[in-house]
Amino acid sequence: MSEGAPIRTQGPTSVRGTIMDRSVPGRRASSLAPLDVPAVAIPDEHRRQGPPGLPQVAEIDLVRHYTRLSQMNHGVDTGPYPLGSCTMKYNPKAAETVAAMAGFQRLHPLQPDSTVQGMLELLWRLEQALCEVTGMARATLQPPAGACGEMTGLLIMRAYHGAQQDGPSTRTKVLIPDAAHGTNPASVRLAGFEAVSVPSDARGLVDVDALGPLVDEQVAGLMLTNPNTLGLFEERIEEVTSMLHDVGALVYYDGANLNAILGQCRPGDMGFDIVHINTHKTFATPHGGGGPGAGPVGVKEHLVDFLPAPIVERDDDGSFRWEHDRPRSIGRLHGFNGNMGVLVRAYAYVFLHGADGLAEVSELAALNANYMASLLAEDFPLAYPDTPPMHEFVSSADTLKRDTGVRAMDVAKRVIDLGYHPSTVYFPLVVDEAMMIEPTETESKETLDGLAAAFRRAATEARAQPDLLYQAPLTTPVRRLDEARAARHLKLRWQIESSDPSGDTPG
Amino acid sequence: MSEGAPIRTQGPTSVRGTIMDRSVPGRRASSLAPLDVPAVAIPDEHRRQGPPGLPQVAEIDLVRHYTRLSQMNHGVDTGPYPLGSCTMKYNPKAAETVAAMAGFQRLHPLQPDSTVQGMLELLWRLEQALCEVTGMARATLQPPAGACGEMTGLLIMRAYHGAQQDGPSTRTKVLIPDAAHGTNPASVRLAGFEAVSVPSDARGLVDVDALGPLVDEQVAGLMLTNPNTLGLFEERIEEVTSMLHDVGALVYYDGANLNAILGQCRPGDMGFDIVHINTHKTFATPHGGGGPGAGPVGVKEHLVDFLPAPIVERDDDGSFRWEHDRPRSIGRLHGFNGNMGVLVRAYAYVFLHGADGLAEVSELAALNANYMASLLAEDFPLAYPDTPPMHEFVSSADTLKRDTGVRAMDVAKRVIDLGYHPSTVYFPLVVDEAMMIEPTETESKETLDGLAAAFRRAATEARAQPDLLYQAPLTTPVRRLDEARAARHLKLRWQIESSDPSGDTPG
Amino acid sequence: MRFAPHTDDEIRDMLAVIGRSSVSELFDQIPASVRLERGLDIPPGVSEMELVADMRGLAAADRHVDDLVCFAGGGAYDHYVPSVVWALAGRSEFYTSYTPYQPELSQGVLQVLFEYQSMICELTGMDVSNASLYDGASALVEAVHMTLTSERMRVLVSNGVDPRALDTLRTAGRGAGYEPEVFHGAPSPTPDVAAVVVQHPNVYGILEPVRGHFAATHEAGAKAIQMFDPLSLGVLAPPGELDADIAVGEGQGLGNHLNYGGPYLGILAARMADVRKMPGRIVGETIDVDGDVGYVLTLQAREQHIRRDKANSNICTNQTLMAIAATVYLGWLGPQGLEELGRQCASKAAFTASELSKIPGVSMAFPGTRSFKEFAVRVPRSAVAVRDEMVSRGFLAGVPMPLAGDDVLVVAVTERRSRAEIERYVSAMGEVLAS
Amino acid sequence: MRFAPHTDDEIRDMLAVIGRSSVSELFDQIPASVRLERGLDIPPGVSEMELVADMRGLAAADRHVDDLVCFAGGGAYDHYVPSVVWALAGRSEFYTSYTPYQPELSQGVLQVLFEYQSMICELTGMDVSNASLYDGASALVEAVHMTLTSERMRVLVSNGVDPRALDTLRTAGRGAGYEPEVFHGAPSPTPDVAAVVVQHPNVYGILEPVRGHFAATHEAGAKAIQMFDPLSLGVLAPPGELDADIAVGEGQGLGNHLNYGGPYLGILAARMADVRKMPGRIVGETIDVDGDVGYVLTLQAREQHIRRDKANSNICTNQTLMAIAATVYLGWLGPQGLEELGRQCASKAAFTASELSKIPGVSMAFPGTRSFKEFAVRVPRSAVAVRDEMVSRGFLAGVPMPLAGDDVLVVAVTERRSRAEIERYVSAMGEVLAS
Ligand SMILES: Cc1ncc(COP(=O)(O)O)c(C=O)c1O
Ligand SMILES: Cc1ncc(COP(=O)(O)O)c(C=O)c1O
Repeated sequence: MSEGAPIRTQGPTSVRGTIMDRSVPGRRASSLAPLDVPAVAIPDEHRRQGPPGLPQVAEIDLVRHYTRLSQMNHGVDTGPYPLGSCTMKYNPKAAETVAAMAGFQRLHPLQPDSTVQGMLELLWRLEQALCEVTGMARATLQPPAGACGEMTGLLIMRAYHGAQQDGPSTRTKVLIPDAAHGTNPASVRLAGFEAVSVPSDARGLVDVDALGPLVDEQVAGLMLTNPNTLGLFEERIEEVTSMLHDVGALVYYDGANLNAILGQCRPGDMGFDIVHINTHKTFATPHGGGGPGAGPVGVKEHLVDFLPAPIVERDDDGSFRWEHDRPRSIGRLHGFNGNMGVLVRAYAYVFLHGADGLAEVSELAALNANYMASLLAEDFPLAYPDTPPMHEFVSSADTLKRDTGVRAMDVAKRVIDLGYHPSTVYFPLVVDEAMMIEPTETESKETLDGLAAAFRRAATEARAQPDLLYQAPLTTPVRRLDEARAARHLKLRWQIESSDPSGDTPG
Repeated sequence: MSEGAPIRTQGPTSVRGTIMDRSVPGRRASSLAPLDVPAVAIPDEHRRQGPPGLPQVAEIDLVRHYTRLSQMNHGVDTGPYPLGSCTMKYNPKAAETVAAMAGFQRLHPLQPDSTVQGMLELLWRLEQALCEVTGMARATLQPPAGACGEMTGLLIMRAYHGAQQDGPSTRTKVLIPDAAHGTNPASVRLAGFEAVSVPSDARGLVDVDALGPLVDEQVAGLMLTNPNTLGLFEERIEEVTSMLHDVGALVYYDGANLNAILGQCRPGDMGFDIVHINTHKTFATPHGGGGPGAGPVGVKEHLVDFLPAPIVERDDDGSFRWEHDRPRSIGRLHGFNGNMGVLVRAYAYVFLHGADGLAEVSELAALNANYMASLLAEDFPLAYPDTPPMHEFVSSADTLKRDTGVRAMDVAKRVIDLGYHPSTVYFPLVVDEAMMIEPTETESKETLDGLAAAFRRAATEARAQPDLLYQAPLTTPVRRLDEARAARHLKLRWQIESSDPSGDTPG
Repeated sequence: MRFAPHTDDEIRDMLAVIGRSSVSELFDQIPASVRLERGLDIPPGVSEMELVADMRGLAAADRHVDDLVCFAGGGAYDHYVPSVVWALAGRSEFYTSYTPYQPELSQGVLQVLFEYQSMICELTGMDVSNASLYDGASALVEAVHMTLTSERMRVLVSNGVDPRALDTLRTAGRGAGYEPEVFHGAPSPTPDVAAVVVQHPNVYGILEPVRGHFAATHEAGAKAIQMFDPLSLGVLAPPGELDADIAVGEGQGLGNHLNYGGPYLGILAARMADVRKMPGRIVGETIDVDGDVGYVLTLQAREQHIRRDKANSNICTNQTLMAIAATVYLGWLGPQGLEELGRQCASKAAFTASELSKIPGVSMAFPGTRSFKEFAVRVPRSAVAVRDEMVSRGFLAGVPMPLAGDDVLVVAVTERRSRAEIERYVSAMGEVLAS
Repeated sequence: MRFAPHTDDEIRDMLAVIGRSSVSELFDQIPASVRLERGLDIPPGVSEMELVADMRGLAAADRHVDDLVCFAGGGAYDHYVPSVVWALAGRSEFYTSYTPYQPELSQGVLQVLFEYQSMICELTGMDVSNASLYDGASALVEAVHMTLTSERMRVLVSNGVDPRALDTLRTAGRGAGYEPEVFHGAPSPTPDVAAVVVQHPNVYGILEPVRGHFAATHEAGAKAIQMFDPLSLGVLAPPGELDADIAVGEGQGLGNHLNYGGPYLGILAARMADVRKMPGRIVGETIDVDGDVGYVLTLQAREQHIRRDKANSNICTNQTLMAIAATVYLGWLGPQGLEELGRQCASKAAFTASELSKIPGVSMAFPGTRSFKEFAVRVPRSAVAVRDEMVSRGFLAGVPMPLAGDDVLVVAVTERRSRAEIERYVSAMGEVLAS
């Protein structure tokens, strides 16, 4: 397997200083066409006094600075990225090609529908496919990410219950498993509900007996991801969903793990009423270092009226249009109609794979996760060994910590020196020294072998030379960073005085 | 300035092994549309027996392997590239944008002229501009690089002289300065002439007195670059060109240094009859790690008939077409009509800069070269101090070598460890321990300061700690390579047995 | 088409290691009752070549802004995107990376975001910026949520605020428990008002008397929120100078393509005092164990993954890649470029307005007001009909603004519009309105 | 638009350092008599935005192969270029680099070229490949030059060789002192013949009896040169098996765009015995001082920069970037893909031929011959006229081949052509020929 120092690239050394530190008064990259109309003056009371302190650099300065910075960043294109819950799989280059077509990339959001029939048909086809994958009736493509999808779903819950008892809903609670992702409780609160936590049982699944007493007429709904945040399939899901339906509550499917069940089973068939999809997870749209994403939300027939406006409709003549007139809709959640550039890539992914391809995605994702889990079992036992993992799994460095004092974070940093991006650590919060690993289906056997060997070697070293782990990483552009200091002495922007002399580094 | 180890990038370590070493039987990246017509069999006597040993890899394997390799390569985008004679200046990104337009990139070379009017107009305009810059009457855009341009020019000489004395030319010699680039003598020989070397004088210029006796009726022509290969302007150029014209010979301008005089003076006005242009030098078309280039050749009126066929002509109705019927033409030098994708970028460069911009290019190229020469004068004196350099200059590490034993190559390798790509070394051959530096106009003052500091530091270290130079480079993916061994034990291709186990390196 | 590298042999070997006899066994945990017994009703997979042909067909059915000359604005603008922006933001190490949870492996993205925050502060005259939000509308929502307290739950919104941003705020209000109140003219905030929202330049392109509005706002102890256009700040006084407490804007124009409405860039900048109320990721500078400068995500205690149901925002994935593009773009533009671009937009818009008003029946919708790059005209017909007819003449004529009347068309003019295009546009409008 | 970073202050400071008072002084060396006293007669510089608008206009005046369905071949083919090829070959560290003179800083390009050479050897069944030449035609010239000796200066070229390649060879011959002689049918080399050149599949798409030709060639002690189509080698016996001494080909189809004829890729592969006669760059594997594997340019003693007027080629700049693209493409294709692609081309060409011959008046130009992806038909009119008329129906119908008669059209069919396109093409041809 691969070891030692990450590759060394060429030319001037590690970027020191920011682009502002490279600024030279009077230097400039931009040039505009000469003004060919009479110049007008800005009224005094509105005119800006001093120019902003933007960097003054040439195009070549920009190119070298940001090319270098890019080389200082890990991406799926440079190596495996086994962050549990994040689903960092290969982003097909074909999706970039189609997204760059002027007919998609260069459309103004307020063009007449007649001038964007191709785009609207694409959105229509994509919506159909997403509904088929999730077992929903209709979907909105408007939410720009999963968290916004959650908000959309919860407001639909609210509107639905309001409509049931026409008047503001008296249902004040939304149930979420203790292991749930942070966006779930945050969304619940922002949607005006109280988040009630549902305990997990010893097997890492929703404790159905404990759930019972929590389910009553005050409950608006339950949010769940299945496989759950621990990567385990909730086998009693039908029981759970019907418990909630029995009291008139709705069940929300957090789609962050939808990639695990593509073509195997569907949230709709499990009794879920609302589903969000993270296209940057399930359908490999590039996450861009933090975003963009897209969080389409699908609902069952009884909730379709509440979906955000507008929604794409197809007329009998086969033409497409945005339908804005949706009296029962919860309204809009985006300034325009969603992250179209991301949806175009999701379309590419869905139709490149097709029905069989999508089913194979979930199969090989599960195979890779279980294979990886077996390779690591000895050194990093599963947190919930009694339930077989699906597409990802949570191991724990707890025993290692007890034996050696070395923590999951130390292991992660050492894995970096061994040439790999580590797993998610300390999430989910319910597991001590959690190491959450999601290989995804696009990693090969030999990649997983190399990755596992790195983790195992770190475990061995933890016993023999723990210092190797405490000192790690040694091979990166910077070593372990002082996060406490960052929060104590807030430095959130560049300012002249901060200008670091070595920032004048050329090229 | 910047020092120490080049930046470390992320993820699995330095690529070990080739793409073939990553091959896994049965793995595959490509997929084609299903065959939708009856399959036909290949006749037995023509059928291939065994499949070729191409790598069997997935798309993600390709992406990681070649992304990593790219990071192991220096380019103008990662730092200054001061190779004398190579003119590695910034390649405008705008040129990449326009070259990717389907209307240029996706044209078949044998389309009817009526379907490529835009492309032909572009070529026409570019030819006009190149003729204006060089002072020539017409130009061919067919030669794919400078060396081919030289061949084109020499065959035009041959055809011209043949036409003069209608019959094969009795002129057998072509004169070239001793410092000339290797392609000059090689082209002369391949064009069927004998290369006769012209000595330089103490100031690094053509020794006009020595030239005299060499010029006679057997001389077909003289090849010269001005500024010459030493970066010095041949001030007696008019004398030189008329000496040759007096005996009926022609004068060829090697355009590799045309960037030095853009808008200042023109080969045509100096008396040159034929000019080639290296678009990848003068007009910053990307050199792609060795190519492609383009080597348009311009000629004076009396040689236009001999230009290669076809050539773009404009009809009275303003439409453009390829003229193939050129009875006196030397013929064709390219399978189609030239490196169009490169010419499109050259067009972008020329018209982005415009007349003033091009003149500024030569001014600032000269400023940068002279500034750099001043900074280095003490440690690396100019080989020809009596003549002021233009856009590039030749220094010598000869004194340093005599004092310390350290050679130009050792300095170059140490400069690498100090974070920079070094200059050309050991060219031109006429200068001992030559270090030929061409900063180009797109490098900033602070970049040149950093670069000069690296060279000067290396000189200082040569005296104090020569081992630092002998051991260098230490910071690169590989260290000094055994070139003798490469030539002795030829290994020019991968073969199974060579498969390096660590080649299974993932990611 | 598949992207998984697995061969049959490898699958067999891997199954052996985990002690399973088939891949389907891995799904035994799924009750038969919910298993999908049929294949998905989606066409079979295709090769890249087929996909590209299919999508080229769809794209060809659209008319983009290199084809229709664009005078449409309304929050999304046809500014020129220089090649250098996506040559760099499009580097795969950037776009194939995730949120920088391991800072040592993510200094590239982290430093660019630090530079982004710095440039946004310089641009807006505010103290702090986060690392991006979804878009301008969601930035408005997040800004309002920063200001809500149990005593102050009312939100006053100028009628000059973009209607879609207002709708987005209304939607959020249904969850968070407030109903935005629209005011005309000047705001009259009371002690129960949390925030006053003013868009400047406003949705009709008009320059608002922001200082006055914000003075009143502060007297009432409420927070002043300004929605701004980043490309106006080379020539217009920035929110910081206008005394805004929170500045939010749509950053699409900063090097991002129109993308039919997204992905865009939500900008949010505030005062240092409110930094702990800010939503989303924030990057901070720090040092490593060797004392070298580096960058990390900081103040994470604000965020959902730590604070969970106490967090005052649920944002996780943001628009980092668009922020990277904006950073390169602002570096390309520089202070002189920003000012020149602002002057050009203002001048070209003014020229277009005066030419348009020469057309019989066309008048300025808000005479006597000053504007930046956008303005509203009244046309002697339905604005929607006029816009639709202009398409056949090759123009996106503008954005109808029914709120102000069916005859109101809002016209935007960026630096991309040449005088020749403007003149062709005006004469086409003349013909359409004459007919 | 300028790309130089210099500010006026910097220029002043730099002039001070070199002791000059103005930049123009730097040109004092140029005699006044040759100084250009006026500005160049070229328009003033423009911004990127203006340039792109200008060139978009030019590009719009062209009809490209995503618009006209392409059945044209003749040495350049409309094969599909997968996205991954230029996503990688287009990485700026590759395309902005120069010839790898400093190997430690250029291992990326050097290793890719080593992989390229390896794949070309595998593909062709030859021992060694160089690192690229200009294009197929120049590769032919260089191959011929490898074979010339004082005793053997005659070059026999099959009449099935591409006419433009032959013209290129003729041009080179005028310099190097030979006149290529075209033979029909089988070659009859004599002891003064240096090389026999056969193209297979030939310019009419016909599969040639290469083995026989080369046997005769070797009997006469001459060298056998085959021009091949790299994308035929998944299904056709490679030059190595056919006993070629030198194999040359046009590599455009290997992941390179049509580019209106260039930049393309000249492939040249040979036997180990001739390696020192090979032109151009060759990359070799070696080790560094630590014993680690690395790559360098090797056997440079062959090349112009060392051998000068003794070199048997003058090539310096080559087509490295196209070789990088070809390497990624061949890795994408793989052995199975190469074979599948070959079968598809052969099958689609055969289908097209049989459908075309159903059109009254259309016949195969060379009945009884076998072909690969290209074939020649006789049409009942001028082939040029037919081709031109087909444009208005949306097709590049093929390449007229006047050498074989004004009524001969050579039709190429790649894997990109769907049955539907072929059927539309055939019926359009039917209409054109009926009218
Ligand atoms: C389980 C789960 N739910 C919700 C989210 C939030 O989705 P997004 O980041 O797209 O807002 C995530 C993202 O990591 C997640 O893992
Ligand atoms: C002076 C000179 N002449 C000719 C050439 C050959 O040009 P090309 O590499 O484009 O064939 C070069 C290239 O380095 C050169 O420097």
